[in-house]
Amino acid sequence: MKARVIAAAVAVGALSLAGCGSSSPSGSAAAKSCTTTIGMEGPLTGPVASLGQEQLHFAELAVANDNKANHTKISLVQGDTQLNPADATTVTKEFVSNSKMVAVVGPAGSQEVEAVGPLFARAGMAFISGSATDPSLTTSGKNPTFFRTVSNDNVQGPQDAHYIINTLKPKALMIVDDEESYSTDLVSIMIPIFKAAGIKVDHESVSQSVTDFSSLVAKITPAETVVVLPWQIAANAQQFGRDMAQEHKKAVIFGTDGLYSPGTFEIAGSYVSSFGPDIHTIPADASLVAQAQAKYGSFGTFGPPVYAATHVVDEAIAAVCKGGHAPTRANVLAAIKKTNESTSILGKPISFTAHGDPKNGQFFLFKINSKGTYNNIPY
Amino acid sequence: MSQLATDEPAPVAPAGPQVGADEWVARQAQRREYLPSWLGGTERLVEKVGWWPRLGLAAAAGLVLPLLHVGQFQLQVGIDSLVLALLALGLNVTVGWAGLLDLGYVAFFGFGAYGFALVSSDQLSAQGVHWPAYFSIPVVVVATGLLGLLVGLPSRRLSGDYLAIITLFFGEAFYEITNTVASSKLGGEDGIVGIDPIRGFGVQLLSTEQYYYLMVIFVVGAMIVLRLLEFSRTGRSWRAIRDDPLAASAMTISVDKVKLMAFAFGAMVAGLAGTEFAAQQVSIAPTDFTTQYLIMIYACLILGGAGSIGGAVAGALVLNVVLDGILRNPTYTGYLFYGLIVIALLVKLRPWRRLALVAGSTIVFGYALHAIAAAISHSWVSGSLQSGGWIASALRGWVIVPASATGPGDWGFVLLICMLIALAQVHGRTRTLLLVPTIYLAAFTWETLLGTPTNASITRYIIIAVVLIVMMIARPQGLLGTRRVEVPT
Amino acid sequence: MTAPSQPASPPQEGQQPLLALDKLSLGFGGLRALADLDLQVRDREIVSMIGPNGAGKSTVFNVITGIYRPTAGDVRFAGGSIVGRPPHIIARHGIARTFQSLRLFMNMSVLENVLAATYGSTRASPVESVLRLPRHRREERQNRVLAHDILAFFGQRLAGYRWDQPAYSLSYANRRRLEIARALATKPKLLLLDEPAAGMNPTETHEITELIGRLRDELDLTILVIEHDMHVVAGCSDRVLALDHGVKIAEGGFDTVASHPAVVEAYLGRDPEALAAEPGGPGGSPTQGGTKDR
Amino acid sequence: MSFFLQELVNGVTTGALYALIALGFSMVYGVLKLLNFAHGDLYMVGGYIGFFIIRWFGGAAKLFIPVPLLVTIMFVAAAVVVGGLGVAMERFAYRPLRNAPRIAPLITAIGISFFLENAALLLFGAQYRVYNTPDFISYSSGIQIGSVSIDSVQIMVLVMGLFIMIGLQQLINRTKLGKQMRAVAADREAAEMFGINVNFTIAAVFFLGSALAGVAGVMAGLLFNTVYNTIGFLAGLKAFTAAVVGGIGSIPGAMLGGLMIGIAESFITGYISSIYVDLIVFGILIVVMLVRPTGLLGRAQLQKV
Repeated sequence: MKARVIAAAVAVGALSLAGCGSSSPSGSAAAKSCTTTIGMEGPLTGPVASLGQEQLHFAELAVANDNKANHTKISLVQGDTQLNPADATTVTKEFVSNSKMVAVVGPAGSQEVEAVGPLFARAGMAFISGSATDPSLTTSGKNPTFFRTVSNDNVQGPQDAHYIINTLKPKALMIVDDEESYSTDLVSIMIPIFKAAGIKVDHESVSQSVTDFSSLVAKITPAETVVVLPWQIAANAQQFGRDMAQEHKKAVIFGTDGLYSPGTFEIAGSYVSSFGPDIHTIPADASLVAQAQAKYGSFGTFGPPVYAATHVVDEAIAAVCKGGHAPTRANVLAAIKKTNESTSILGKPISFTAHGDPKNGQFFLFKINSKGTYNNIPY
Repeated sequence: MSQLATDEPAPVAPAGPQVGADEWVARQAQRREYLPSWLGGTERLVEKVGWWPRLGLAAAAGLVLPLLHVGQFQLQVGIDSLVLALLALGLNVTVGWAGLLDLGYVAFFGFGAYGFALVSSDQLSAQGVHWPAYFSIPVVVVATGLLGLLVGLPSRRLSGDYLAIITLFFGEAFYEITNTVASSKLGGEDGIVGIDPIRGFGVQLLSTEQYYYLMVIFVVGAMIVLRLLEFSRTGRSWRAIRDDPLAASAMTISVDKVKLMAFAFGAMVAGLAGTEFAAQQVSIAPTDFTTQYLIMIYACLILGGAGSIGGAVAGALVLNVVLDGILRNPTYTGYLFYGLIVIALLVKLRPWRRLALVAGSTIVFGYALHAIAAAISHSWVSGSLQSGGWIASALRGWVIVPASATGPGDWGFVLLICMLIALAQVHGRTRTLLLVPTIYLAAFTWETLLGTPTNASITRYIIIAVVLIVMMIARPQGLLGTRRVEVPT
Repeated sequence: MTAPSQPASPPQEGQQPLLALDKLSLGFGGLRALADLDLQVRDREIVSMIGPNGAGKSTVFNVITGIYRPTAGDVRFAGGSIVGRPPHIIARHGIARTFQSLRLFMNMSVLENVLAATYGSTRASPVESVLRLPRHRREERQNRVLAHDILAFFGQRLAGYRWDQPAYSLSYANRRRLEIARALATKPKLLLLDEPAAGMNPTETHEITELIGRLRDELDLTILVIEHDMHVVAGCSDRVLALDHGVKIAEGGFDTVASHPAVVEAYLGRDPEALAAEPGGPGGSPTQGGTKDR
Repeated sequence: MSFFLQELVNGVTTGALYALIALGFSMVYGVLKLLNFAHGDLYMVGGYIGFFIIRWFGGAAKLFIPVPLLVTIMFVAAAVVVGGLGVAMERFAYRPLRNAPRIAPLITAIGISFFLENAALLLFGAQYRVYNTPDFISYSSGIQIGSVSIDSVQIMVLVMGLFIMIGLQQLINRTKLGKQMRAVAADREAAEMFGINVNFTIAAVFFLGSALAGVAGVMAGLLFNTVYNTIGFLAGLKAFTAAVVGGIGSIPGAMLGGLMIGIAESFITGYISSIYVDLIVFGILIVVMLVRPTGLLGRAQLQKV
């Protein structure tokens, strides 16, 4: 009995000692090369984990490629936010208290950025999101260290609405949000524009977890020739389209960002507007596409903006190191502000406005043909 | 009856040992169940100290903690744990004492948070409503209590599982209302942002330390209040209706009223936790108050021991510190994983000979298997270990890690589950024999699948789930609870 | 073995009964549980109810204590009707009971079981309790005195060193005793005992018989007992009531009822030969019990 | 009118699915008085099994076996594997708790649900897995009455659902196993004394109930195409509602409840707004529970005192 107590105590002691030993930083290495840590926040689990995993993969890819190119030793620490402000807050507090960490990529959702912005501001730490598109994030002034590589909803909402009004010319339409703020925000921007144009709008709402749309589809009237789906889950839109086919409804689907998913959402004749380009179609990205596909399989438009964001951070760190300075949070933040890339994975130059928005905000519109292929068309 | 009350209590000397069934039963029951071996020893030691001194020690430890150069993040984990502890304390009133299975409890927490946020932000009007905390907190807490009364009303007609169902749907309804139905007023999925800190009398609480201290005060205060209540007329009536509502009503207890009080009381504690949560978090959203979090609160209460004040708090602290403080760090997670295996073996496996046998065979088994795999194909063993530190060096050459680990890892996981189920079904020599490959498989699965950084957050949840299941089977009374009997009705 | 003392106040005509059941009927769906049952119990009287299983004895208790609501008829207690009152109010009026299938608060200590039953006679609100205001302190003090006295009533059986143990740690017989103690803590005038001797050995059965007598003599209680053990029935009752299928088939002194043909038939069917073969049966006990000369 | 009919068809199909899940839920409750929160997740596992079988046989577009055979394999495999999972669950987690306080198995069930959801995430990933049913079962193979269309998958679901429910009813009322189940549900100890193998009976109930959930998972996959790791939660909740509204523990009640919930959802979406669906469904539940706590077809149990 007693012997067992002692043995167990020794085991516990050994374990805890070992734990302490390994956690102490190995200080000397930092001086020799550009060694530092950046964080990545995203919904790695939970309902939109596929989105977060894609973002994580591209962040990992960017770090690996940039480390090779710049001879830096940047390591990536991941934090799971589940697209939930509370989790994002916890993760951010952990990151901020990690003295080795100099900048963060993410978080994914606008509501999360809103929750963690003040924390990053207090720590003087830059964070770049590749998917938060709420306009107020950059205009409110509450998030001075926030940047994003995607354009905001104030660009997308009106652009899409006007395209629908002018090109598709519906008399009435159905617009369905998915109860997430990304979606409801866009809907609230678009509805007044439709109403001003004299279009009758049937506003509906289904949770992301719903996969049966037959009842909703039955509601589409012949006058409603357009269905707007600002959703994040492409598989749901695909099912929506199939339910339409099954019930012989002829309306055209107009989706946004999340629906960009060749291979998943392929209802012929549908439109998808996206904050990110399809990098499969950008010749300069061919090797990157091959690399990503080999390593992680197929992907959509959520990964590349995060790659771009991570690349911005990597380059900033490399620039600081090259200038002979230590990559501190302040130095990295300053370097990010000065970002001026002539080209990027997104097929366009990247530089930031004083508020942290990308200059020359741009969205991309795609039309799906009968083979399920996405074709970029002008607005 | 009158002559009874006038007499002084008759001094009753403890009777000497008597032989008979009564005595035997009494003695058996006196042997409380302790944790196995040395853990039980610690338990007995702690038990020697009285309840109030123990509370004093714990409170002092809580107050001293920030002075020990802990980081902001550690303090934040502390605050989160204390919020959970407060919630578990409230749940303990409704579930642990009164036995009313309230699965909508998290909505009271949400109601408190939303209530506080509405009167402490710009949500309601352009210039906002900004009540001072000494006014808003009591109002919100009382309002939450009233909501508790309202939700408790069905408990007068429904009990047990039916009550559980209806409260579960109340919780879902709360989420629906905040997220969708009343989204224009309550901010929908974005929730409410820009919530005032706790302020009043010219003081504002801003720093993490201040909130930490506030939470320590609230939790200790709640513990004191609940302890005083537990052994009062009200507390006894709660526990009486848990054990037998019918008998309670025959013993002059107004069961309906007592149930409603339990609901209201639990709700008030949750409401209080909600106000602190909102003030400290600055922004709240419907996703803060989901069934997932409810499961977490239940897990805390169950782990600590339903019905025990100290248990509720200890459960919350242990679980949340493990989850947020340890399991967010992959290296620590590895230590915890292998540490638990070692401790479980040390505690459960006896005699020593058998332990040595299992340990020895496991080591030999691993090296043999590794050698065979390496001989067949180098790519079978050329993957990199996930664990760092000394564990990695200990495991190298022992555990197989294929170059592409995902597929084998998945199958390893499935096989591991099957092995564990099988292990629970067999006994004696077969079990000992089966233990060796199971341990090896556990290490294999960890190094190829569970321990990988990509899966870190999923692994956290799997660990919560396993803790809940194993705890229920092995020690349903929780860490600090006492085993309860339930008479089937 | 000592017989209980003679009834202190023999039943008198014209004295108002403490409990009166008036044409009490109860049906569950098509099932008739009680039919036109009349019963009067006077102050300080011990009345036993006997009858085969399913005769409706416990149902009478459940109707009196408000758990079931009668479909017809009236229950008057101390002059007023108590039909339709909830159980806890009836209990506060002074009717306490025990249960056939022991219903203790199993996870509470022995002492707390007794204290819990003082709920109706105390008033301290939760706020008063938390702040330990005078009313709470006074009530707790009084309750403790009361509980000590009640438990002391059971002598060594529920003695001090067990008071802090959970009720489930008690033996079966002691659980029955504790249930009676708990019922006493509601300060009743009328005590309903549902098979108090079930599961007890002969010695314990004898103790219970004695106890029932003491409860009446020392605490001035009126007692209604359901019991199958004829030793107990014979040993303590002033009057015996026999039920079958919810109908009263006999009432009167023990010997009268026990030898009443309807009672014998109810217990044993139409075969009087089997009577002797049933040692615990109604026919056998007066002689076998043998302790009492009537 | 045709709109009404279309919504009715949609509602009945969804309702049949809910009813299948609710059946297993209700059966388990009947014998163990256990709210098996993990039941919805068994449905999810069934959905994944169907998906992987399609994939193993070449994928939706390039199947190399005939469709009827494929569908049969999917249903049988889902029933067997998920049924086995249910039995393992009972054996490992619930049986040790049979005499524990009521809260213990409930918490265990929540734990198992949590485990299954996350294990699925770990093994199958977070992405939505898509059946692509239209690639091998054409929509045009269904029935078209005026403007109301019923596709062949819907027909299959309805017919199978009907047969399963009738079969189950027969099994419970006519066979020896059914009698044993009813005996165990009524009084486990008494059943044991009469020589009924209680453990076997309970395991059988778990197998049947779980197998039904697995079958429902495949049906959902064929109908709605999408499978991911958390579909079980909402479906479980709806089935739960269905079982309770119909009368928990009652087999016809579960069917009635399932159909009611399905049709209600469909009509609320069609005639009111999709925004209020969940709230109204929960509202129905709360009203039913308050007015008739035992559900529509449940029988009140007399409390023994």
